[in-house]
Amino acid sequence: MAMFEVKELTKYFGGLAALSDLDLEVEAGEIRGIIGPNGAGKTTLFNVISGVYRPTSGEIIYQGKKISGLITSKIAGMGVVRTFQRTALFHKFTVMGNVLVARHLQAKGGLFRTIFGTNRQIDIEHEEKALKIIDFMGLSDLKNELADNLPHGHQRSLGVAMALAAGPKMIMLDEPVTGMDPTETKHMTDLIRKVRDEWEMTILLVEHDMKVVMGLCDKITVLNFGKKLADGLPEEIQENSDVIEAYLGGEEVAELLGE
Amino acid sequence: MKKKGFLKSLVPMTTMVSLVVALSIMTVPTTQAAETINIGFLAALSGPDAGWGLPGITGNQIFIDRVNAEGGLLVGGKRYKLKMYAFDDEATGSKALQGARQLVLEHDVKFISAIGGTPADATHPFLSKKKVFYATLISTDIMPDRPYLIGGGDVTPRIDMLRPWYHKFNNPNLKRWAVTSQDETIGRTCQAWEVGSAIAEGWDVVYDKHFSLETTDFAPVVTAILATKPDVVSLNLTWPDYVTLIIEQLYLQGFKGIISGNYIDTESVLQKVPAEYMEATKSANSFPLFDDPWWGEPSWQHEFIKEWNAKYGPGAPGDVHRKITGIDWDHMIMLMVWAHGAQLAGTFDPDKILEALRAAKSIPTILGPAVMYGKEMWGIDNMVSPPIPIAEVKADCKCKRIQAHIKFEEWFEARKDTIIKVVKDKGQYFDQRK
Amino acid sequence: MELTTFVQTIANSVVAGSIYATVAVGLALAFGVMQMANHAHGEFFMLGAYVVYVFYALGGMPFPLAVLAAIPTIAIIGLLTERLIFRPTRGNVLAGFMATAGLTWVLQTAAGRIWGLAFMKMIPTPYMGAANIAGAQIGWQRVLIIPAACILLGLLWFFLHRVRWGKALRACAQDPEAAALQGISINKMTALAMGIAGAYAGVAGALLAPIHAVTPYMGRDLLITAFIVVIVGGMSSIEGAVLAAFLLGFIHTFVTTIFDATSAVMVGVAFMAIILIVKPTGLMGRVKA
Amino acid sequence: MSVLPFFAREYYVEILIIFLINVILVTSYRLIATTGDWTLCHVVLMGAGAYASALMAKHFGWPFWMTMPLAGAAAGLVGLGIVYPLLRTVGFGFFIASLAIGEFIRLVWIKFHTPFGGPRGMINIPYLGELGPIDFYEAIPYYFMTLMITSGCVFIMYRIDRSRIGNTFKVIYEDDILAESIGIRVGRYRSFAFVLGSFFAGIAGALLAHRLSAIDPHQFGLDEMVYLLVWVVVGGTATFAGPVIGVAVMTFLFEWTRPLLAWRPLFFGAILIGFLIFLPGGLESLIPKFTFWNKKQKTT
Repeated sequence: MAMFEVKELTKYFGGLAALSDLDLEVEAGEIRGIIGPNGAGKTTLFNVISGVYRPTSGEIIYQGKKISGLITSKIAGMGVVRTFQRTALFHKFTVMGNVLVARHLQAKGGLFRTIFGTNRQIDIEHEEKALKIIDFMGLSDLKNELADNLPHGHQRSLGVAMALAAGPKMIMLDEPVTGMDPTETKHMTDLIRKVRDEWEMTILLVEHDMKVVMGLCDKITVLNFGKKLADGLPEEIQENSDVIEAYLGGEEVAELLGE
Repeated sequence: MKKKGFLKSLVPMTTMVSLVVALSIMTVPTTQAAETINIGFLAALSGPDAGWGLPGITGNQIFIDRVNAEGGLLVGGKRYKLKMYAFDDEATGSKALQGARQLVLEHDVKFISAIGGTPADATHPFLSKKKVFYATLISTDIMPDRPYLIGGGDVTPRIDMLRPWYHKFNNPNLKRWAVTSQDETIGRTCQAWEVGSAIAEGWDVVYDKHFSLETTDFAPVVTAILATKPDVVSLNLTWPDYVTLIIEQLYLQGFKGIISGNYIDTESVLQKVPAEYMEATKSANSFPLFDDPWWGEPSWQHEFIKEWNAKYGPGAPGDVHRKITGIDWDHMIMLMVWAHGAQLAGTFDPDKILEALRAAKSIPTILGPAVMYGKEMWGIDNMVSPPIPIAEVKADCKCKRIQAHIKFEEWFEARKDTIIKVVKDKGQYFDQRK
Repeated sequence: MELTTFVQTIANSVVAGSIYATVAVGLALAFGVMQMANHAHGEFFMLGAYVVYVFYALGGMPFPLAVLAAIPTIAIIGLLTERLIFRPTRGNVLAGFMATAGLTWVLQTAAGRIWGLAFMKMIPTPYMGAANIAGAQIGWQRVLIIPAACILLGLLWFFLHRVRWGKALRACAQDPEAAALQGISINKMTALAMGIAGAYAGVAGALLAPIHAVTPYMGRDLLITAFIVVIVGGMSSIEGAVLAAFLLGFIHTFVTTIFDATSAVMVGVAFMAIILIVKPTGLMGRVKA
Repeated sequence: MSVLPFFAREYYVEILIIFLINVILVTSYRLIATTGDWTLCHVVLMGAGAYASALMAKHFGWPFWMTMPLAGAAAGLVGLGIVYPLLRTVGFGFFIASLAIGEFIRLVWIKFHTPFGGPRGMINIPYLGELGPIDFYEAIPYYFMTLMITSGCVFIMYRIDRSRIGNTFKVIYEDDILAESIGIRVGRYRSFAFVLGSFFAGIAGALLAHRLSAIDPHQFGLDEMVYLLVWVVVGGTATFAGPVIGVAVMTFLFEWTRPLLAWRPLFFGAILIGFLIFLPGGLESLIPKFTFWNKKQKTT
């Protein structure tokens, strides 16, 4: 059975359904792209999975455990962490500070130790681990910079770095390359692939940039008006008539075909 | 480096503290002219309780000005000018203690006028240690372990005990006595004494509760009182503002019996209910008017009113934008007693003053000749006890007129056993309040 | 509880409810528009009473006129508060609240110094005598408050739902950004809201002046009640505030009659805590308090 | 700090004692505020500590070194008791709800004459006895004891502020959704900060109670709370030192303005308004301009 399953997930806001009877199965180590026209319910899906919203009905199962209905921090604790569409950072903290805080779940040491810093060893390890992630995201030379002062691209990477620091097994990236120039995008795409390969991470990816999606994802799920439209390998999706239908009228068709 | 961070954050702290102290040291102690005696006024001068503090200053000042006009207070053949220092305790214990310390340590005051309550509780250990007189209005703060705390300028709870007698005396056929007052330090004690006396005088006490200080609408309170069908509604020492509102409700909800209280501020009550009603209810209380012809002419009381209006009345230099109240002279009574004591003793030594006062057959106060009394009530003879005026509201003059002027001591001696028993049952006897 | 006592208590409750409602709607309205949390609202109420004292008791103006006079006077004070305190601190609700807490001290002290500080101000009752309802006696002065409150609340409802500016105000309360996009000037709206808030607090104080102890500190007792009403009603919801006001009016009055006012306030707070636990948005609120 | 009392006159030593107690109060207040929760019942929680210590000392005759930490614990427990409904609210709702609930606690003291003594409060709270030749009733010994306790509390709170926990508090203030998403139990940490702050407030309360030997509900009323706000606002809360600066400056101003008598509340009200409008950062916001530790507060 799959590592991560969504069963007949439905979420109503007031009268209208943002998600209806959505089913989803993700295998361990897979990069799953989730696309769809604006307002298709992609971000809502992330919010429901990460526990920001409670589902109206249906359930979410992760490694055989039901996580739907738990609070966000619990879900994160179980290893499902998400990033945000907005650039969500602790702006008053340095890059290092951000990642250190993000390692919250890994941080060891009892109350007394933490307060009086009696056990430097723990702190040192803590910082080394954080540094590793920072290096990995290629931010090492900025580690003492205030998050606020970073260029946009780096801020996005820091966002991912923080998600990684939380020590997840599955990570949900909400438009990681928005507002990036081609080189930054390239860099980020490689990073995401590396994350999967080197960290054995399962990845859910919501992204508008079809080049990225098609290039990166093993499988793609298409949403439209909260319903699943199609499900399959990138090339299948590109041929799928319903999908083209859904994107028709929108200039996104070209985008979809990756031109 | 974290250590250093901490030290750094200590820098401003320390600098600030040194600033505080430095400046406080710089402020030089007030230089004493040899023949000046300082007295303190320690009460709420701002905030909601200021109504009990601020007015007291005027009365004391009038007395001080008189004394100084005569060249000072004649003690042991030497004249001493009086000077008053005021400190705002905001009716909180901590600030009162701070104030007591400032007045004693900085101004070396020999006598402090105060209101009483928690400020008294917080200050007495310090003041007893320093042997400084602390005079509260109401006698309920007097305790054996507070030798220099004297009280009683305000005649509660003695008036509250005499009113049941007074009304019984005038209306022997009435039976049902209802009493209420605000739920606070003094209210509980004074009401206990009143209930005791009411029982001693043969009343059935049908309502004996306190309304809380949070009360803003008295309709429900009065509704509850009238549900007990009382002949007399006594307000004990309910504060004047509340008295007015309660009497209004009694009038509106159609109460026909007798209204009785410690302090009925006639003028403001008559804004709310017709004078005829007040006369019909024989509403009796203890705060006399000093322009009452009853005092006779010339009299210190009439003088006082004139002086007050000249100094603080409308258009006067120190206009306080209000009418004279009982508080304006309530504090002064205690100051007069202390000054007289010093003159009798021929010294400002507190123990000698107490001795002299207790020995004195009659101490002049603005309410008439007083004696030191109260051993059975408070465990120590530190209660100043002048004769107690009972005034009723009259429709013709729309004012209070004194009906009787009663010596408390004999009356109490005759009934004390019954009364004290009740007070003890209600856990309000001095040795029960620890 | 006998019937007359019961009727009496019901009547007292309605009066209390009317007062709470008149005071609280202003608070809720101001909070709804750009989150202006006015700690000095109780002092507006107090100043309203002093207007009556000055114009009616001292100036000899007829009581109804004095009450009307309170409306513009306190409205202006409301406007000033908005301009001098809420506008500079806009976007930081706590700053606004704390600054108005400072204003509370300023107004209380000023009132005390200007009009003297001893016992309550003497204000003759304009309409002595009492109405007899099923054996219960309610003073005309109190009876008067009920229709007055109805009219005031009715007017407010009409203004908010039928008048262009009122609708704008509601739009602004629901979603300031959207309102701003529609070309509604936020500054105008905040000013308007504070004006109304002041007017209503003022007129409530004015109506109450003859039956309330008029002192510089009469507002403070009301403040916590008013805020409890607003929270229970659902922060920025006017209708909720009115509903909560009458609920609390009944709770307070009945508990006061049966026990005492301390318990009444305690029960009120407990009521609020329960509402917060079971329905954090308040009775009719949309946003979490 | 340690030599001051020998130069200052006794009255000012007393002021310093109260000042030190207030330092604990503001510092613990800031500790809670770092999570973004500004409360209006902090002084009431101080009162809870004061009452607890007084009760234990009076009825069980326990010594101060026992009652003080227990008073802190008691205040912490009260905090724990009230934090649950409070957590249902955020920002302003929290602020007002805490006001109402604090009022509730005060009314409990007023309502229940046993054991709290009702409106009169508690009297004859035992003073600290002698320790060999030292009589703690005297100002200077009490001053040094308070100084020690205060530095102890302040040091602990400073370490917390600098520790990972302190940072967690701050990030919750900055972006609680993000904090939650990386696995921080926001609710728990908010409660933790609140209870911790209550604990230290309780200690301050114990120190006050045994200095006064008499406390009443009025002592912990809303006005006192607004004074606390004045200190915090005047000092600022961004840095650890801010509130301490505030309380120091205001303590001085408070003595300085005594001659104003009845006018003082107006004066302090004006100060509060002025700072919030013209210097929202408080006095501390002036300091970085000309000293070294502006870097410090960045690198958390």
